[in-house]
Amino acid sequence: ADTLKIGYVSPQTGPLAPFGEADKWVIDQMKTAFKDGLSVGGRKYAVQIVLKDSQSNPNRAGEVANDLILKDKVALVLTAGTPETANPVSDACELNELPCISSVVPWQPWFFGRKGDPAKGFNWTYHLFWGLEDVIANFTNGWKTVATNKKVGGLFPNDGDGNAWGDKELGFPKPLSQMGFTLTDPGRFQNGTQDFSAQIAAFKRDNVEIVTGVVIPPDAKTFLTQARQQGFKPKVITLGKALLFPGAIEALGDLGEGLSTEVWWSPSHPFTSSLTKQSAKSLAEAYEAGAKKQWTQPIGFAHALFEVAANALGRAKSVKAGDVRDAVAATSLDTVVGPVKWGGQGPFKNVSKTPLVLGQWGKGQKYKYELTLVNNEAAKNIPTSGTLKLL
Amino acid sequence: MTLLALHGVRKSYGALKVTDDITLSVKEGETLGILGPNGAGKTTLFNLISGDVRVDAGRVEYEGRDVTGLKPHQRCHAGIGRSYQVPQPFGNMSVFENLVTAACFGGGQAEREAWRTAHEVLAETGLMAHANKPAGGLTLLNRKRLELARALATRPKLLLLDEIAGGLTEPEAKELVAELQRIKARGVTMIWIEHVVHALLSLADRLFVINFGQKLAEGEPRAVMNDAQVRRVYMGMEA
Amino acid sequence: MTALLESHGLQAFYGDAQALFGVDVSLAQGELVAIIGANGAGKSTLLKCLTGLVRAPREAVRFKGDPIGGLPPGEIVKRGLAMVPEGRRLFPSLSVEENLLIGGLAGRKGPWNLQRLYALFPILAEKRDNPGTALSGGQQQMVALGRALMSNPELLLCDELSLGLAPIVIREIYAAMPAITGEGMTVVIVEQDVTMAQRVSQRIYCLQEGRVSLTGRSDALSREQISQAYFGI
Amino acid sequence: MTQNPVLAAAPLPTGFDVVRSTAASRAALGVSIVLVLLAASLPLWGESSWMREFVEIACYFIFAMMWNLLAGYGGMVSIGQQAFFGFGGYVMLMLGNFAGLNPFVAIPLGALAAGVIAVPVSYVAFRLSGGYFAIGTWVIAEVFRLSFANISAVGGGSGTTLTALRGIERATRESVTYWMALACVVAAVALVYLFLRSKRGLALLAIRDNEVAAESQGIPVARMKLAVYVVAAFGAGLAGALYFLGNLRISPDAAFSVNWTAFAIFMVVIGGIGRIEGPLVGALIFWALNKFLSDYGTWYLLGLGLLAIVVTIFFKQGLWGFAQQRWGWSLFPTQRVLVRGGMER
Amino acid sequence: MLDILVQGTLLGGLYTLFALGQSLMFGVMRLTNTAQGDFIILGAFAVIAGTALAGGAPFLTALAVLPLAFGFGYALQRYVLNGTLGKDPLPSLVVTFGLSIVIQNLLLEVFSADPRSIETGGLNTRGLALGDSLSVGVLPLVILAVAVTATAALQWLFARTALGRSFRAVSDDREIAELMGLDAKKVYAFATAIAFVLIAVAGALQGMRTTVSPSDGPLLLLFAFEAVIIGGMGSFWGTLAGAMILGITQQIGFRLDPGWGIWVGHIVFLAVLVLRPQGLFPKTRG
Ligand SMILES: Nc1ncnc2c1ncn2[C@@H]1O[C@H](COP(=O)(O)OP(=O)(O)OP(=O)(O)O)[C@@H](O)[C@H]1O
Ligand SMILES: Nc1ncnc2c1ncn2[C@@H]1O[C@H](COP(=O)(O)OP(=O)(O)OP(=O)(O)O)[C@@H](O)[C@H]1O
Ligand SMILES: [Mg+2]
Ligand SMILES: [Mg+2]
Repeated sequence: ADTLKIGYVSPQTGPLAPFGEADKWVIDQMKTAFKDGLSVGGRKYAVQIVLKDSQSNPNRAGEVANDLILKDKVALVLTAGTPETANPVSDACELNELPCISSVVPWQPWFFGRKGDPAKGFNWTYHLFWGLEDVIANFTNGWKTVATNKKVGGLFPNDGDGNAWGDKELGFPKPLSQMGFTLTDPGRFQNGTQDFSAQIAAFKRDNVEIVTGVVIPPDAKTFLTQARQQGFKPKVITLGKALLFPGAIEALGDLGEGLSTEVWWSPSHPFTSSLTKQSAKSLAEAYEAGAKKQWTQPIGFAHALFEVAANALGRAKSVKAGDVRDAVAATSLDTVVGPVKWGGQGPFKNVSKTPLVLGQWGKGQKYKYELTLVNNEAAKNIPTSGTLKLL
Repeated sequence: MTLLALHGVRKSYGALKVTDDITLSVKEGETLGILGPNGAGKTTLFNLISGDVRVDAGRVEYEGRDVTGLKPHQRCHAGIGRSYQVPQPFGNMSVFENLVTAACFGGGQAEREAWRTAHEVLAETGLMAHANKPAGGLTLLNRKRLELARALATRPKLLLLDEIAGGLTEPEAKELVAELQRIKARGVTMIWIEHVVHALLSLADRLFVINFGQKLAEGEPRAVMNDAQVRRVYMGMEA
Repeated sequence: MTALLESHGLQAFYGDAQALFGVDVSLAQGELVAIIGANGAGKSTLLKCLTGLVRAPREAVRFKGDPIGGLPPGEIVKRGLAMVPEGRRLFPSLSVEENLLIGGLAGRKGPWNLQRLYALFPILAEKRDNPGTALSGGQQQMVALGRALMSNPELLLCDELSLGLAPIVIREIYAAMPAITGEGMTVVIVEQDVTMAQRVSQRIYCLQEGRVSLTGRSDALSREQISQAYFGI
Repeated sequence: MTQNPVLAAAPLPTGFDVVRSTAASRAALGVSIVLVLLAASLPLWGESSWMREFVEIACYFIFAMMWNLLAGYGGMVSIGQQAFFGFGGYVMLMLGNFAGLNPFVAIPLGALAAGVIAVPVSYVAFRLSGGYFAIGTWVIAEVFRLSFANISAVGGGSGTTLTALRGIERATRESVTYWMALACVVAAVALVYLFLRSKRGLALLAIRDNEVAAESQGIPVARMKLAVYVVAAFGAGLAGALYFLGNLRISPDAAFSVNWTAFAIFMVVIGGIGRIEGPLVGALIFWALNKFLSDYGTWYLLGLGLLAIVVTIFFKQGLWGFAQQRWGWSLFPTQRVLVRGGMER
Repeated sequence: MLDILVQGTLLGGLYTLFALGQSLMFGVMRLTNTAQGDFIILGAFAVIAGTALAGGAPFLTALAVLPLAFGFGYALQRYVLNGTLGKDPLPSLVVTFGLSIVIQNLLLEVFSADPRSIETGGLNTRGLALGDSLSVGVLPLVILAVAVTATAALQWLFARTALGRSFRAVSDDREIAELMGLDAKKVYAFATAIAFVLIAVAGALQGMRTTVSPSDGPLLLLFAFEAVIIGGMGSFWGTLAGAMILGITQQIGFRLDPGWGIWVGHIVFLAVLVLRPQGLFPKTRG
C-alpha cells in the first residue's frame, strides 16, 4: 500500500522541552492505533508519523517544517507547544500551501503573532486551544473567590506569550480594570532574568496581593525565592507556563505549594478519545504506567491532534493538500480535550476553542505535588475537587 | 637640504623621561650614527620618527613639512622606512611576499613592479635562497636581514636602522657595511643605531650620542668618539 | 678530574631537518668555555639540547655522570644547569625583581641572591618594581643573566650574551665573569665576537654546520685556524 | 606618494618568474564554471526541496565565508557576526512589510544596511583585540538582539512574519530565491578570492601576522581592518536577509543567535581557516551531518561539538589544510611563488 | 535608591563568582573560555545529582564536589585545553565553544530540559529585614561574602605567592618558564583546577539561588565576561568591582524598564570599552 505521512513538530529539547516531553509516548500509542493504516478517498494508506524536534528554537522549527513539507512530503503537519514552535511551523505550511493543525498556544499569540488578518483568516492553518479571554476569566474567577485587595502584579516576559498576555488591548490589562482589579505591570523582561528585585519593589510599593503572569520555570523560581527573601508575601500566585509541569513544581521545593495555574487538560476532564476510546483518566493512567512519569497536560492535546488528523484524513476526498485542508476545515469531532469544530466554537474560522479551568498545586499522595482543580466557572462540565486557597 | 628635523621632541613613560627635548636634523644623503648606553632612548627616538609612538611634545618635520600628526603608514609612504631592533616579520608569509608587501604598500608600487623590487632586494641582501620560505621560520639573523630587506623594499628616502649588525661575525659585518655603502651611494639618507661601533664608524658621516634621553654629543665621528664624556658614559673608559 | 658535562655524538632535529650531527663536548668544573661559529652553525641548538628545550637522546648528554638527554627542562635546571636564552626573553608581566625570583625557583642553594645581583647591576635595583619589558635591551640582558644566576647553577649557559649591548655593559658583564667562575661555576658563552671570546675564555669550541670543527685552548688558537674552522674554507 | 628615483619599471630578470596558479587550481576553475552553469538550471529539472536546501546551505556558507574573511584573513576573531546576520534579516523584513518593497530587492538593501551599521559598531569593537574582541562583539550582538526584542513594531521578543511574500506565487518565489542564493554564493567566492589575490590580500595577511610592522610598512591598518569588517558585515547581512526570506519568520532570538557564528566557526575550522576551500569543505560536511544526523537532536549537536574539538586539536589546519599539506592541493592559491624559469612547483 | 544599591551589590556578588574563574584562566593562559557559563551549570548539576545520590545534605555535597571540580579542571586543561594554547586565540575559542555545546546537550540528554534546583532547606528564602522597606536575602549575603573572600584569596595568591608568580611567568613565555624549572602544562592545569573550584562554587550557589537548566550557560557567560572586562584584566579586585558596577547598572536599568535592564548593562560595558578600553581598574599585579 502507499504510505501517508503525518509530520509532527514540537520542542523535545531546549528550555521548552517539557511541552514536548510526552510526544514520543503519544506517537508510540498512535503507531498502534494506525497499524492497520487509514483509508483516504477509498484508498488504503499505511501511516507513518515523522516527528521533528524544534529544539525550542523558532528558527529550527521553521526549518524542520519546511523539511517535512518539501522533503518528507507529508500530507498534514501537526504542531504543538508555545508560539516559539507552533507559529513558525504554521507559517511554513501557510506559505507552502499545506494543511497544518496546531495547538498548545493561546489562540491570540498564534493568530496575531503571525500577523493574521481577522477579516481574512488563514487558508491552510488551523488551531485548537483556548484563548486569553479564557485564562483571564479563569484566573479572575478564582481570585474573586478569595479575599484580597484586588491589587494584581503582572509578570509578562518579552516572548510570544508574554507579549500577548500583557497586551493592552488583547491581554490582561483591560479586562482586569473592568473587573475592578488594579494591575501593576513593571514591563516586559527578558527570559532568564537573574534578578526580580525591580518587580518585587514595584509590587511591594503598590501593595500587590495577587501575582500573575506567564513565565518560564527558572524565572518563576527566581522570582518566588527573591520575593520571599525580600519580604514580599502575596496571597495568591497564579502563573501560566511555569507551573504547568510537575517537574517545575518540584524544583520549587516548598515554594511550590499552593501555587495556581490554568488547566487545559487533566484526568478529570469528562472527555473520551475518538480514536482509542480511552477516557482522559485512562489516557493519563496509561501514560503514567508507560512512561513512568506523572501525567502532564500536553498529553491530551498531542493525542487530540492525532484524533483530528485521523478523522479529517478519513473524510478527505484524496490525500491532495487541498482536499485534506477542506476535510480539516469541516471537522466536527469530540476528542479527549473536548469538542473540536472550526468556525464554530472559535472566534475566527481557523480557531477552535477548548475549555479551560483553574488548578492549584498541593502536596500529593502518589506524587510529591499534585494538581487539584479549584474553579470551573468557565467550563462547568469539568468537575472540581476543591477551592482556591490563599498562600 | 634638510630631510628630517626634530624640534624639542619629548616622550615620557610615566615619570620616566625617555626622550627629553631632543633637537636634531639630518641632511639629505647623510648617514647619521646614533650611539648611547642601553636604555638611553634610541629605539624610542626611532619610534617617534616613524610614528609608532606619539610624541608628548615637540615637532617632527620631514621634507620641510610637519609630519607630527601623521600615522606610521603615511610616514612610510612619505619615504621613511624602518627596521626593528626585535625583528617583526610577517611570519606566515614567505620572505618574497614580505618584500612584495613592503614594495606594494610602502613603495606604492603596482604588483608586477613590486615583484621586481622584491627580487632585486632579495639578491641584494642575500636572502634569495630563502625567498619562498615562511619568514617565521628564519633564524634570528636572517630575520634581522629581512628587516633590512623589507625596509629597502619600500624604497625609502630615509632609512632607520636599529641594531642590524649585532650578532654578525666580522666578515658578515663587513659585507653588511659594503651593502649599506651601496645603498648610501644611491642617495638614501640613513639613521643607524648600532652598538658595533667599528661598523658604524665605517659608514657614518656624523654621530649623535644620547644619554638618559638627552643629547650628550654630536658631530664628526672621530671627534665624538674622542669626547671625554662619551668615552666615560658609553665606552666605560676614563679619559 | 671527571667532566662536569659531556655530550657524545649529540644529534638534534627540528622536524625533519637535522641541526646537529654528532657533537662531542666536554666541560670541566670552573672552566669558561666559548662556543663560536657562523650564523646557523647550531650554537643555540646545542645549548637548547643541553637544557632540554630541544629533545636529545637520553645517553647523548651526561651531567655529573648521569644521563640527562631528553629530560624536561625543569628537571635539568634542578640538577644545576641554567641558561640565558638568545634574545633575553624576560617575563613581561613580572617585575624585574619577580623575574629574578623566578630564576631561583629551582631552590638551589648558593652564593647568588637578590642582594648580590643588585650589587652587580645597580640599575636593576633601581628598576626592581618595573615590568621587565619596560627596560632597554641592555637592561633586559642584565636581568636575563641575573635570572639564570639566581638558580645558582653549576653550569651556566649564555647565548649571545653581548648581543646589542653597549660596550660599557659588555665590559661590565665580562668583568663579572671571573667572579662567577671563581666560585666554581662553569660557564659556557656563545659569542660572535671572536676576539672577545678568545680574550675571556679558557677554551673554545668552534661549530660549523652542526659539527665541531675546532677545539682547543683559547690562547693557543691562531686567527687563521679559527677563521678556517668558522667557514670551512 | 613619493617614488624613489633609482627604480624604473622593468620586468623580472630573465630566468625568474612568479607563479600564482597550480594545475589543480586551473582545473578547479573549469570544473566550477561547469558546476555553476549546471546549478543555475536546477529549477528546470530539480525538486523544490533541493532548492530550499541549497538556499539554506548557501546562507550558512556565505556567512561562514565572511567569517573566514574576517577571522582567517583579517585576524579578527568575532563571536558576534550574528549581529549583522540578524540586522540584514530584520531590515529586509521591515522594508518588505512596512515599506512595501519587493523582498527580493530588499535583500541587497538589508545587506547594505548591515555594512553601514558596521561602521559605527567597529568604533566600539576595535577597542578590543584577540579574545577581548571576540567577547566584545558577542556583547554587541546581544545589544542588537535586546534592542530588536524591545521594538514592538517588529513583534518584540516573539518576532514577526514576513507578510510581503504572501502574494507571490510559490514556484516563482522558490526559483527566484534559489537563483539569488546561487548568485550570492558565486559572487561571495569570486569576490573574496579576487580580493585575496590582489595586493590588498597581502596587506590583510601582513596585518594578521603583525599589526605594528604592517603599519610601518605603509599599510593603512585601520582602514584595511574597517574595510574587511564592513565587507564581512555586508556578507553576513546578505546571508541573513536571504535566510529569513526563505524562512519567512524572524525573531530576535533566532536572528541574533550565537549559534550562527558558532556554526560558521565550526564550518571554517573543520574545513580549514584562512583558506577559501575551508568554508567550502566545512559547509559540505556541515550539510551532510545536518542532513543525516539532525534527527538525533542532542546527539547530533554533541557530535558536531566534538568534531570541532577534535579537528581543532588534531588537525589545526582543518581537513582541507591537512589535505593541502599532505598532497599539496590548492584550488584557490593566493600566494606568490618565485621560481626559476621552467621549474614550476 | 538604597534598595537599588543594595540589590545591585548583591547581584554583583553573584557576577563576581561567575567571573573570577574566567579572569583567572584568561590571566594565566590567555584562554577565553566560552564554556564558562556551561561549566557553572554543570557544577550546579553535579551538586544536584550528588544530593540526589546522597539523599540530601546539599551543603556537604557541594563541598564534596569541589575537589572533583579541581580534578576535572586539572584533567581538562592537561589533556584537552593545553593543546589549544598559543598566540592564536582561535583554537581555544573553538574548543571551548565546542565544549559548551557538548555540555549543554549532554546535560539535556542526562537530566532532560527540566529546570532543577538545589534544596537548601529554606535558606534560599530566608530574608533579613533592615528597616521597614528594606529586606535582603540571607543567601545573597552569603554569596557576596563568598565572592569577596574568593577575590581576596585569589588576588593574594596571584600577586604575592610563588604560585602566582609561576602563573604569570608561564603565561608570558612558556618555554623560558620551563627553563626556570616550571612545568607549564602542570601550572596551566593547576590554574584551571583553581578556576574550576570557583566555577563549582558559583554553580552550587546559582543552583541554590534559582533553578538551573542545561541551556542556561551562555547567559551567565556574558555577565562573567563583562565583569572581567569592565574591571580590567589581571586584577581580581577589578573583576569584583566590574561585577558590582554591572550589577548596580542592571539594577538601575531594571527599575527603569525590566526589558532594558540587561541592555543597559551591556551599554555601560560598551561605554567603558570606548572610554577606557583597558578597563576601569587594570593591573594590580606585581
Ligand atoms: N625552531 C627551528 N625550526 C627549524 N629549524 C631551526 C629552528 N631553530 C634553528 N633551526 C635551524 O637549525 C640550525 C642551527 O640553528 P641555531 O639557531 O642553533 O644556530 P646558531 O648557531 O645559534 O646561529 P645564530 O648565530 O644565528 O644564532 C640552522 O640551520 C637553523 O635554520
Ligand atoms: N613601552 C614602554 N613603557 C615603559 N618604559 C619604556 C617603554 N619602552 C621603553 N621604555 C623605557 O625607555 C627607556 C629607553 O628605551 P629604548 O628602548 O629607547 O632604549 P635604547 O636606547 O634603544 O636601548 P638599547 O640600546 O638597549 O636598545 C628604557 O629605560 C626603557 O625602560
Ligand atoms: Mg633599542
Ligand atoms: Mg643562536
